[in-house]
Amino acid sequence: MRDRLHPMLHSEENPRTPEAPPPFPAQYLKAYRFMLLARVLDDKIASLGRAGKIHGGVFLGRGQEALSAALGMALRPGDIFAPLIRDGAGRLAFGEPLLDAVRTCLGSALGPMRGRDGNVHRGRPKKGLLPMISHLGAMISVVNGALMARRFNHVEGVVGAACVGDGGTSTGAFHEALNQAAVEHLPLVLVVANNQYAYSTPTRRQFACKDLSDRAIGYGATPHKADGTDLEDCLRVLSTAVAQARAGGGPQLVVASLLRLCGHGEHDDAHYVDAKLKESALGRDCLQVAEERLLREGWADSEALLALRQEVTREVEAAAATAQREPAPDPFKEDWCALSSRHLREIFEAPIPSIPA
Amino acid sequence: MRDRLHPMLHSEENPRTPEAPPPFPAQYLKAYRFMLLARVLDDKIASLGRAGKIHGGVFLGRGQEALSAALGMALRPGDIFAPLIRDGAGRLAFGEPLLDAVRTCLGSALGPMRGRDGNVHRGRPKKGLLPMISHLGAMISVVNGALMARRFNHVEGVVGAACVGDGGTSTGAFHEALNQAAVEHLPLVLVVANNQYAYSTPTRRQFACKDLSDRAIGYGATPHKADGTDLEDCLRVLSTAVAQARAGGGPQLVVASLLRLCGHGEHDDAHYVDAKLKESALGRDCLQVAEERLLREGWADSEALLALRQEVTREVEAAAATAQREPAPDPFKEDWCALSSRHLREIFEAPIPSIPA
Amino acid sequence: MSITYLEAIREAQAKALADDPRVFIYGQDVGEFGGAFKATKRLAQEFPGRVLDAPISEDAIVGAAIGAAIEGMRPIIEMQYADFSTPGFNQIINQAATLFWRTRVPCPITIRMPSGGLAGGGPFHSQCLEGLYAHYPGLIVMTPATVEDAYSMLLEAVAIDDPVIFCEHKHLYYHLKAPALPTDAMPVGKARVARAGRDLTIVTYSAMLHEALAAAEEIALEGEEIEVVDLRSIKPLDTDTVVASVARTGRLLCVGEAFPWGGVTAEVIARVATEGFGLLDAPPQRLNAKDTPIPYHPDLWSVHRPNANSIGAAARNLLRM
Amino acid sequence: MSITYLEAIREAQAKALADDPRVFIYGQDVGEFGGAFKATKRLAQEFPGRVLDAPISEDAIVGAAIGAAIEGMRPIIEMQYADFSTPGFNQIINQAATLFWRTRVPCPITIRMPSGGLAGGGPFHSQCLEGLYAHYPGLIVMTPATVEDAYSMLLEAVAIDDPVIFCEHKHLYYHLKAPALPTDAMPVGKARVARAGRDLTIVTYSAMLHEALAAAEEIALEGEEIEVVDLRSIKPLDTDTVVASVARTGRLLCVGEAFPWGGVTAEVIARVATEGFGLLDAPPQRLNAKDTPIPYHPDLWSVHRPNANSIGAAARNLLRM
Ligand SMILES: Cc1ncc(C[n+]2csc(CCOP(=O)(O)OP(=O)(O)O)c2C)c(N)n1
Ligand SMILES: Cc1ncc(C[n+]2csc(CCOP(=O)(O)OP(=O)(O)O)c2C)c(N)n1
Ligand SMILES: [Mg+2]
Ligand SMILES: [Mg+2]
Repeated sequence: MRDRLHPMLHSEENPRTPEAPPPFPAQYLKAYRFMLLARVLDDKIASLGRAGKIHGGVFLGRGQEALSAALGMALRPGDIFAPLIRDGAGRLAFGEPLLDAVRTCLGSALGPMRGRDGNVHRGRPKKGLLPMISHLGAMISVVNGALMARRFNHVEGVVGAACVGDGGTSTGAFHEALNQAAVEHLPLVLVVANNQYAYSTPTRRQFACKDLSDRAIGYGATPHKADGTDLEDCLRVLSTAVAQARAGGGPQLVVASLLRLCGHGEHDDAHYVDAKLKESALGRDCLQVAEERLLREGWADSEALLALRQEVTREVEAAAATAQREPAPDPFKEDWCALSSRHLREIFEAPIPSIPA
Repeated sequence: MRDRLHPMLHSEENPRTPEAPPPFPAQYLKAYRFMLLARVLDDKIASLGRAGKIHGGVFLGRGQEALSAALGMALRPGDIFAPLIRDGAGRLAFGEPLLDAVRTCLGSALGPMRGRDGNVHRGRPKKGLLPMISHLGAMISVVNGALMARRFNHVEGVVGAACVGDGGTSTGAFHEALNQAAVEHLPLVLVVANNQYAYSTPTRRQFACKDLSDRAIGYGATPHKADGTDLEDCLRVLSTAVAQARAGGGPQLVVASLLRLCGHGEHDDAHYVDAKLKESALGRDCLQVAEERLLREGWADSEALLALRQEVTREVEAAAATAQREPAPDPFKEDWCALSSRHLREIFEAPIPSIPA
Repeated sequence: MSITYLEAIREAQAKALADDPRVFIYGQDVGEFGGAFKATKRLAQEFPGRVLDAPISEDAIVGAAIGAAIEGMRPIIEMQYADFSTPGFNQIINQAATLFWRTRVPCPITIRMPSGGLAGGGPFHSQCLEGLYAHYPGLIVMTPATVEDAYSMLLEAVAIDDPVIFCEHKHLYYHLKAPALPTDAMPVGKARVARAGRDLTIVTYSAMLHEALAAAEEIALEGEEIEVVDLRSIKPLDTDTVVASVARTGRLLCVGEAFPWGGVTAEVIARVATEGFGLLDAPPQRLNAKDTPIPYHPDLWSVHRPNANSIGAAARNLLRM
Repeated sequence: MSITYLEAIREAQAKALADDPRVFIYGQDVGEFGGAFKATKRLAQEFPGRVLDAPISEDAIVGAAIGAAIEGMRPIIEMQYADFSTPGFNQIINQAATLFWRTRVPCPITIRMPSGGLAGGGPFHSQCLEGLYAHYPGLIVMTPATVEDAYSMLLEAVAIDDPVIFCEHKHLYYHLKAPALPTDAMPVGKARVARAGRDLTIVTYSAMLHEALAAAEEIALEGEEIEVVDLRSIKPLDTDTVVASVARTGRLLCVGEAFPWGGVTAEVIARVATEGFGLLDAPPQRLNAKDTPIPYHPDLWSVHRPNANSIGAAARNLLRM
């Protein structure tokens, strides 16, 4: 099967050293694989959701894989990454184990969140992968702080990336954090996925500037625009933005245009999405666009793509099967203590033992 | 005395109808009078402060009178105005009674805040003059809401102005509100007094863009720059910005450059202010610049200016004398109820009457 | 025909819009989409121009509501989840809550907060913030537990001249039904004896009312009668009704879904201890959620907050004291 | 030589910076200027690059502290006034407070909050937010009332692996002096009996401790001995010491400077009523500020919050019960 992929793809060792960037087709194929993996994972999560195996919301990244994968690939181990709700592909590219996603969705006791938090709220802070809280915009300044810490510790060449949606740009947190990054001249790459909707709200009810990248100048950040439906453009723009941040260029604001190809969550049929947008270039499926490109350029043939899909599907199925066999957290063994300083915890047993009157 | 002022100044009736704008010298002189009144008032408040008659902080607008007066004059009765800490001149120009300032500083029971709130925290909401809360940036969206209400009620041709400092632009509230105004296409004039410091913090620790007016494009607002030391420029820019908002041009972002010619409050000797800035054109005293202009153009002679100062001083002294004679609020007659719906209040008397065991 | 708690909230808003031209609705996705929970379903269509989608700007949303209220409007704000009111917290407690006291100009805004836990909600979609807001002078905090109250109290919230924090419980949205909308209502500020009893008083509100009632029914089989008081609004808090109930039963258990430090249950116990000390035959008890963030997994979540079982256990324990 | 409460706070920060390279300070005007109250005076000069002026962005300030803490730093944040922590509220309660529980990664940040009233402070420069933060799981809330505690507890706050809300009282900054910095300290989590007595227990903290002590001295002249307990930290709250004191005196008055609904005094009374019910010879009482925003004029302000007079009156009243 491997033979049918472009030979460049076979050389896997450290393909992202800036000194010798890997040949483009290899990078493209590699990114494509992360996109595909994320898509197949999303499909699996959606089907687990429909089967009633996931508690709470189910949120997918369909249509945003090119942007997200390109970002994840531009980052290195040691960087900081605060992905958002639709960044499955970027997480995988950054190195998040596939199992983390399934385990967190299922609430497995063995997942990184141990059933305490769920679905997209996962991460491994000590690996630079920050677990989002739900409040939009709130992760950006946390990335800033991590970068400030690196600077205090004289760690250089590090980049921090944070993701946000078009809707998230309206939060005060977004503004304060981007301004803070600019004042501190931090190597922050702030990636806005303008997927045309915040839940049901179209961009015209969210902002009134011509393009969100016009915000950059007001902060002293460098603007970048990307076509989020085109993996090549995403790879180019994200690697440039990340490289500029890494080289000391200060905060970079990347705005990618695309369309959310699913509901806000799986409970949402997205009936409100404008049909014209769906038919426009924005409505293209980045995965399909990438596939067509691979075939057109001869970087892979359809058999190879099918094989790749099968391989990826096996990985996802294996992860899902593993996670489904895993225990749920046991409330009676749970350590109900929000503090790391255990000696300072307060014990609120119910009912509180009493001295009878 | 009046003879020595330019004759234009004598026609006082409704000089701000847009159909027939008053001749420039009259407008200039009128603005100058507000500036002078504000300055003399500030001096009086500072001296009351030094005499220990003012509780809490004493905040002055020295150096910001041209900008503030120009804004106040561009507004009309029926407009909404949310001045900030250094907007004494604009308040007066908008029609705030002189007594309101002194009464609020002294905590007079007869002032608009009845001793409940103090110093710059005053206003008359039902006259469109919003009383600031301390949290910077928080008034802007309140102006938006008032403008939305006008729109609901089909009141047209109304403008809302909000003021903020260079420091206040870093708040999330600033961002959310400016964006909101743009989305709603509200006639908001947002005036940033970039006086180079936020308390002791210089602008380089506050923002990293070239000019704060560069923020406008990112919101779809119209940018305006003003030289805050030059009354003529302020009058021109503010009247343009207000007129554009009034004509349906959506939010206007005015950024004026100037230097705070006092401490953050009277407790602050402002030793940290860069000497170079003080000597630069930014460090000019707008009141003096205006005076020189008046004399140079022959719009007033020095005797007239002296007489004007005396007149203004009498006004201020009279107001201060009145307010000082007024009663302080009586805590035992105070209506300790935060609710307008009196029947829903909770009574927390101390100690709470008890049924003995 | 029957009507759910959620429909009652929708109907109250429809009526408020129909009856009073000063009312408008502002919040994320409340317009054409009808809101994340469909509490404003079809209202944008029925009342064109009066149900507005807001950007993700809770601070500016509340700020604008205050400005509109100053100008005489009566805005209803929908927070998408109570948890997301925190970025608007400053405007609520410092601007809305202080306006009348500072200026004599009332601030008639209603802030609807979809509150409380659902299985799988997790730390950021399950919170109960009523105690937080009740701490602040100048706010009224309503916590309706029934379909009828959801309807009548929301109408009263809009009519009241002060800012109202309207904590509607997400679990009740679909689970709670009534035969019809109420035609009359108890006034805000009055608690209701939801179940009469003689042996112990449970004071509670919102979703926990139903857990408490279930516990009471079970214990009734054991021969002991629990009185259940539904606070309805936690500020103002109807101490009289609570104390009168404790006078009848001599025993008090106070139950809330919020975090255990402070909040409603501490306030109720402090009042009863202070004002009804001599009436208590046993120490008053309280039951709250655990002192950790709210867990995602249903197995964890169902022990994190009180429920009929744990309320029953606490009540039995107290009955034996 | 003597040292003020404010100087103790400054010295604790100097020591923390000197002893631990992971410590840095971030806040508005904390750098060269030394802070609005001079709590960081000369620290920027003495510790170059480690005391940073922040923009007026409380949300981002706290967020950055959290990010730095994840990376192993131990930031100290200065809010210019406790009142201005509200725009940073979301990061504090939802991000800092939940981090360890969600991820096992601790969040060792200290947030200094200049709290409480001064004459002329008004509604937005006088607030006490300790009860607000204590409600949230995952936070530790310290409320030092003495110079010694200001020093040792701030050092402990920085050393603790969890987020600490450090409520330092502005009135005590200059008014409170001690002969020297302490050499040893009580651990956080332990309350102190600040004055022994047998007739009534006053439980309080922060600036109100001194008002309570003054009231106690006056009442001592009348022959009755009041025990005064200084909580020191309100979360954790040392119920044992409080209950032990009530066991001695049989009477409890709880005093706080915050708003009356909920908060510390309700929590303390609820605990004593629950855990020490049989020890009370009279209903427990509480005294808080009034249920309005904090007034500007000193004549209003001085009746708005409790003081030695009103505490004395409440105590005498309770002694007669
Ligand atoms: C501060 C805040 N307010 C409201 C929400 C509720 N909410 C969750 S996702 C969402 C829409 C987000 O839209 P966008 O930022 O464009 O991201 P997308 O879902 O399109 O990827 C909203 C309103 C939230 N999470 N945080
Ligand atoms: C949200 C918030 N944080 C902190 C403060 C404390 N504070 C009051 S004035 C001020 C500086 C304001 O600077 P700027 O906005 O430039 O206005 P200026 O004083 O220069 O007119 C600060 C930090 C505040 N009022 N609000
Ligand atoms: Mg979007
Ligand atoms: Mg400034």
